[in-house]
Amino acid sequence: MILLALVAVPVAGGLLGWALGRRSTLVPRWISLVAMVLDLGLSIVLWAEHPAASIGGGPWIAKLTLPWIPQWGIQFELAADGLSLLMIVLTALLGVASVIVSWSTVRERVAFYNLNLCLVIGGIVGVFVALDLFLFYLFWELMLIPMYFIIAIWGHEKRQAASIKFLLFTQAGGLLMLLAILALFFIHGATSGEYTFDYFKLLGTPLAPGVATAVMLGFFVAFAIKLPAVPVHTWLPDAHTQAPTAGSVILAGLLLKTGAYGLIRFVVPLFPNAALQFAPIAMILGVAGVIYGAALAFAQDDLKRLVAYTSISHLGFVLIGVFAWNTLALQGAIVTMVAHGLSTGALFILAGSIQDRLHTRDMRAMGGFWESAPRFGGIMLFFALASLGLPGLADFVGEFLVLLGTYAVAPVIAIIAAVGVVLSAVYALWMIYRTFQGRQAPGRALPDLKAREMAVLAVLAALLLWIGLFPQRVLDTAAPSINQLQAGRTALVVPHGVHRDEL
Amino acid sequence: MRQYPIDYGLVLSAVLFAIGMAGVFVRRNVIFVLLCIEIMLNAAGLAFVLGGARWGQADGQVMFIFILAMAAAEVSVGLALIMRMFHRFKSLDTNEIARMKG
Amino acid sequence: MELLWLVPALPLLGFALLTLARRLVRGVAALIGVGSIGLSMLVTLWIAYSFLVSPPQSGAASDTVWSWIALGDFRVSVAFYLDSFSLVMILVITIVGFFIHLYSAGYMEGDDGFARFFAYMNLFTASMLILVLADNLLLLLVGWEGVGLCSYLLIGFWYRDPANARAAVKAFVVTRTGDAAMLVGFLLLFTSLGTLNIQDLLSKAVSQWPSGSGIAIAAAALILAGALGKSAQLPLQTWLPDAMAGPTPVSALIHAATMVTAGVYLVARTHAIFALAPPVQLAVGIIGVATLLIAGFSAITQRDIKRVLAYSTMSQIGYMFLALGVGAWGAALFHFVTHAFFKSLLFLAAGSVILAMHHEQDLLKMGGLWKRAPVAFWTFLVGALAMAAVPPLISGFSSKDWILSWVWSSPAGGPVLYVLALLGVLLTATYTARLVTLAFFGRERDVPEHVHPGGALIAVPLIVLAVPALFLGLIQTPRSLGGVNLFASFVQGVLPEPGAEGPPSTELLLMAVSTLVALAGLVLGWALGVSQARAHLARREAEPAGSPLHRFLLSGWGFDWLYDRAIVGPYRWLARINQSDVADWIARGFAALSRLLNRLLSLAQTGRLRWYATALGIGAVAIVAMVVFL
Amino acid sequence: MSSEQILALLPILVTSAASVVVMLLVALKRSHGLVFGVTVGSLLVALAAIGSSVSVMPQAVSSLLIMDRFALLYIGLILAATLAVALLSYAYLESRAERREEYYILLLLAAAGSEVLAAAGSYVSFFLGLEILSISLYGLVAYRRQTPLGIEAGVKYLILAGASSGFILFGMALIYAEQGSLQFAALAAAKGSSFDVVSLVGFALIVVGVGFKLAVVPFHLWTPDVYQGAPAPVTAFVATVSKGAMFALLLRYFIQLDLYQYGAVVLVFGIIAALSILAGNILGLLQNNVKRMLAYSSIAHVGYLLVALLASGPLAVSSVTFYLIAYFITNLGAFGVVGYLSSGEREAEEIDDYRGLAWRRPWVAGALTASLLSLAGIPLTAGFIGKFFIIAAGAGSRLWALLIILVVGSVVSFFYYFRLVLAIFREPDAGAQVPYPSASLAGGIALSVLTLLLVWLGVYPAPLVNLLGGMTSGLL
Repeated sequence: MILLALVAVPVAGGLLGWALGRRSTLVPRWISLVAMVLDLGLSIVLWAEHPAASIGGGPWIAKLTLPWIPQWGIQFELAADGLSLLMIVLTALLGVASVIVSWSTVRERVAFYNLNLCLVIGGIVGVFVALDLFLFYLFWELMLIPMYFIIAIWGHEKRQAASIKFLLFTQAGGLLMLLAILALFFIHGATSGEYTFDYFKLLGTPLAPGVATAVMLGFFVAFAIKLPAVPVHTWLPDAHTQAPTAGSVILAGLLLKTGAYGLIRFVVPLFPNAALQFAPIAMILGVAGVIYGAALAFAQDDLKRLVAYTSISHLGFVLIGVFAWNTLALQGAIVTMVAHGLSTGALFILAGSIQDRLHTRDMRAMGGFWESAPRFGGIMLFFALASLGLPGLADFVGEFLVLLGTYAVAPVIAIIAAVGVVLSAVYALWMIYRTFQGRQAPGRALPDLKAREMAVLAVLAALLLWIGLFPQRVLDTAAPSINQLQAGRTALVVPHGVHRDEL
Repeated sequence: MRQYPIDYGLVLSAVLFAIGMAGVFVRRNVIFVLLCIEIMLNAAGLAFVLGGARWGQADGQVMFIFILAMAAAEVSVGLALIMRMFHRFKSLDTNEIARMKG
Repeated sequence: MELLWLVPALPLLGFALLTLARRLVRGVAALIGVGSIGLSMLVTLWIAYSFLVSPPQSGAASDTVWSWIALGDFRVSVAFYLDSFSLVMILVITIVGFFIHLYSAGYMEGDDGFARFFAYMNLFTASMLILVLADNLLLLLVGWEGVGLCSYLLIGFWYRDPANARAAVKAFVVTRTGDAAMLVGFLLLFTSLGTLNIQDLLSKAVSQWPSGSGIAIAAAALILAGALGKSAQLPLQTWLPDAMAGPTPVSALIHAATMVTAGVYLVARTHAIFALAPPVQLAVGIIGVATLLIAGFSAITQRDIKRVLAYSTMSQIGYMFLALGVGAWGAALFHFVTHAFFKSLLFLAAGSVILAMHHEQDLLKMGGLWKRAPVAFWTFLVGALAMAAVPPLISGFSSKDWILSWVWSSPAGGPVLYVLALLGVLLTATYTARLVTLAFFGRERDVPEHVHPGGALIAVPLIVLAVPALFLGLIQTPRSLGGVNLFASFVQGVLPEPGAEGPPSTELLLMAVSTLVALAGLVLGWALGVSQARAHLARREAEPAGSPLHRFLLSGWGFDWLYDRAIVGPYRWLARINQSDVADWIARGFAALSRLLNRLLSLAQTGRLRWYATALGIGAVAIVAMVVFL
Repeated sequence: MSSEQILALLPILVTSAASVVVMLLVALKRSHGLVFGVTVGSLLVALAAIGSSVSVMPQAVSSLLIMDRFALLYIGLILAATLAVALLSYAYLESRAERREEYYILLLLAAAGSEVLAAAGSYVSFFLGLEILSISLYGLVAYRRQTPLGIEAGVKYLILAGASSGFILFGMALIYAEQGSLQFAALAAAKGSSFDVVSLVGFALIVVGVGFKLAVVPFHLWTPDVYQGAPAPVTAFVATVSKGAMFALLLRYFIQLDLYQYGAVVLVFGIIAALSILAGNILGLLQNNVKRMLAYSSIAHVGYLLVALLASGPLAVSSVTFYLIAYFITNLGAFGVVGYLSSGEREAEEIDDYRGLAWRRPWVAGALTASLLSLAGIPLTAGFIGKFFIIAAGAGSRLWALLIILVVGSVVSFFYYFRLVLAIFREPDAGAQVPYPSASLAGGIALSVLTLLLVWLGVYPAPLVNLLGGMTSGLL
């Protein structure tokens, strides 16, 4: 039931705040904050209670199944393993952060805003726990709509084009995934006689190679768009740039993770053979993302756009890690997901703060902020360093593990991805150079961070440092799921060396 | 009396139908268009009668009577509408009523 | 050895305090900043004492603080490893570091980023200590990137000038280029040897890889790339002269004494792998000697006092690489030690000069400072003589001579390298003498009225550091000069000698030759200095156009120009033309296509009844045709 | 005619009788309220009568009408939709100067014609139902006879629908002349291996007529004009009941004749479906007139329905039916809001009329947004389950090409649905705000019920799915 509560608490909080929030703007804020904190508390309780427990020998730590549409083999099935758990904790945490950073920056339609914020968090948690493919698809779509509203209503100057672009891209992927889900449903039904959307039953559905590849691609495209992988990433810079601060935080910190999560949870386990054959292409896409994202990040004049492109670069590592498909790389991918959520989320908070203060995101109009805002600069520098993968911070652990795991499988990919390490230094430091260094333009002093902002950022920074120095807790949490995946990999008939030779 | 193959009759009705259809395509005066539709309907009626004759059933004729009734209803509604149209647009040209497009 | 973790932890604590506390009084900040290093130095001395008194059984001790990452076979801990090699390193780092910190308390007085400065310096010291103490490559990387970060932060310390900030970014990015290759090297090492623990790695490499095997060559080359970046060796040397944008103590600590020698440390630490890869080892030597010469030539032409020293640092590290290249690991380390002292001394004295000159760094505008800033002059002179390797007791002489003798006698060395190295000696002496001449002798050119070379906080560290710069050579002397072998025997266990030494007579001959060359260089440098000073006085402000060769040398052999054209420029050009992301054309294409189709289809919606009817008829015909004919 | 047959026909009879009663009532006393009440009452009675009809089905009434579960379900749907239209019409008509009472006569007649279509088992009843429906619609479409657009729409619909009736009739006549029977069933029995050319031509012409009524490409050109010119509630009726009845007929026709085995027929319908999906959605893309936009969207939706139809098998019938139900609810809601916000002589049809609706009329905006999300097929709405059902049916029959086109079309459609959503949630224009009429109870109830149904079916469709599952057994 705790899983249901995890989904329901933000949703209920949002609705309650909306219903009560007609008059006062403070009521919805407080209610959503309480809901998010409660959700965070619940998720931490779940984490603390089940450090590495499992149900029936598998990696699952909690499960809930309710009947829903029995005629179609659809259940309301929620389950969580370590991977989901990590993502949920991250979601709840960034949920709290989003509410706080919106506290004074969103002043219009506050009740409706907080409703959308809570709904999107609820939807994302749903994605991370839904283990019925129909339900998963439902949550998948559901989290988009409030996000769309957040961008379209409270976004910046080009919010309408950006929001619709976001929607069209993700929906295109989503519908393809729906086709793939249904194909799998019918194939499973035809072979086993049982028509069901139950993930656990669909696992191990025998598929002809060509069919498996086609169906897998349906899933892959959806997740690749969300991830986003090059070349279907172009919705992201627009959406991230135009979204309000909390929207960017959620987009970068969480929504992208659903794509990565989908790859790990669905693409690889459901279609192991096809995924293995597809791995070289996926890794090439990943490494292309690493390089291309970093190069474009450097090219941007718009601060938020820059940060947006860094996401593409980081998530490229995740894509590589997932398809390198060994313990190290997968763990690295997961750590990168968490770390990216924290570091990029924080960078968006910072970029948003700059915009709130100066009403511009154009770095050509910035410079020398350190003088008036040294704390701001220090924090910004910290997260920029996290983003460029400074050892000792979480991003480094993730990226290093990915590279380490990948090198064993596809050295060329790892080597090219290592170039990304240089390029990330270029964009991150260039960003600091253009904003905080140099001489301050007259009349363009940046007021320093306030206590509330500092508090949020300090928590994020502390977590990055914690994961960077003591990643074992995170690794252990994800380990059972990873081990199972890894077991699936070793069970495959295709010899290990095949795609190594191809590269 | 000489028996003609049914096909001749069907061809005749088809020609009638085509004439009606062509009229609908080319005429601009809405009354003529309505007339052409009547021709189309009657072509269908003729085909029904032919069919009835071929199979020795009353069904064809029954259908023809239905068609007549329906045509009458249509024409009455149609004429009423055309009156409104003339009242409003001072014209019976169908090209005049093309405000909605795109 | 249980206290080992305190050595890096104390400066780290200092950093944390300085960062987290807000609005510190200057004195408190200085106390924390200098005190943390001081404590760390004391702990180090205590450790050194106990290490010498009761050496550990295996000659090394390690201290695991916590398990960092454990994933199946991949196990990495935050663990420190102490042997004679790392002990030497931390001794130098903490001692030199402490005095530079002390000096900074005086030098940075009045700067509005006082606490920030000490925070960065503490973080640097902590990172550097982690680097040299790390028992595995991943932790080494933490220190490695940490020092790079601090270098970046401190070069860009005076962030208001965009040039400083750009220099900082350049330094970080150029070194990171090497780091990326090194990272790949680590990947390679782990993938083939299954561990990142340095000692395990070395023993496994030795037992599993045949000498000269491709994998050993690849691993050594990749590690070397990282070392080259950090130590500003060819071809990744371009960042170092620009790095002089940082405050002078920074140049002393980071860009002279410690960080830039991290590459030397790394290569020496993993020397077993290099020994397995003779071509790479040869490359190390060649790169070393090439850097030595290129930087030496450039140093002769520089006008900025700190840039001269920067090129000289590159050049001296070139010596260390040369030593590494011929397998004289101990000699390289010894040169590192002496260089740390005399070069930091030179920088700090130069800092005092710069203070005296009111932050003017142009040599041609100085002159005659020997009596205006006597402490700076005398200490500088000590450092200069050490660097120029003037015998007999000056530290630089011992270490350089040791290197030269190995270059001659090591199996990996030879006459060619020796002659080139000798040319380096000449260059070193020349630019050193020119520097001293221009700065301290002759007529005062543009020296300000009131000169403040700094108070006690400046003078004390200078004097203290001058002592080892003078006498450190005593712990390791050529056989003909007493044959003291303290240093070599201390590190022998970790850093073996390349082979048998040559006969003492050869050694004596070589020593004589190099001494003569050095003296010749001094004279040459003197002459150069005097003539340039005269020319400057004659011309006054008119900028000397200089010959193309001069300009070429002044610009550091045009490497910046080349990289700008070949890498930076194209990258920026690509970034500029692709700012709006070509991949977006896909989406825009679909949008345009949809709009086009929309327009085309809307053409049919004419509103004309006749057309609608006609379309109905056409559709009917089409359907009939399809049904009938298909 | 046995009593059981009468019982089976009761819904149709009640509806037809109601139209006569209303006509007489109007002759006696003009009272909008009274006529409205009688209409709503009789529609409720007719709905209730379905309950009694269920007990005697399946029942063939004189080979013209087949009252089976399928027919009754569709009749129920038609009646419920007509009821919703009636409720939505009240306030709409109340604010207008025209004679209001005749509207309900026409509405009831149109409903009766639709019911006949849904139960039709032969060409005769097909023809009768079609014409009762069409001729009533001529009047309804042109009901805003004071306005040029109303007249224009009426004339266009009259001429084109008349012509399309001509096509259907001629097609029927050809088939009859060849086959000698007007029964669908007889035809199915006689068809043998293949049709002759004349029958094929006849069949094709019927397809043309049906296609016109369903407004599929290439017979879709009239749709936006008529939707725009007609009063909003009538537009809702045309978009839902008229199409639904025709689709019921098509479904029965398809299954009884088992047209799936004719590759050419399947191909033709496939092409029509693909073109409708693409053209409908692309035409809607930049449309600023909401009614026209919804017209284009309805073209696409019929395309989706055809995909399900082509899927064959039991899943096809239930998926088509489910989708139609969802489509009915959704479109009634959407057009209902349009009508609800139309005041006096002005239809709220420009996209700017909806700007800031969410902040001015939040509940109405909620209803419209829910409808639009449902049209777009977003989860937790009936439209999502419907689309899911259709894609499932298509996937079950491996119609991958059509499904890909469906996906492409859907993605395009998001653009214009969300364009309207965006307008709803934009800041209201401070200067010139379009005045909205005051709220009406009947319309409010209708909209609330529709929205609730929309969400309920989206969240918990299991009962309806069960019901539909039982229905298909009656047809196959």
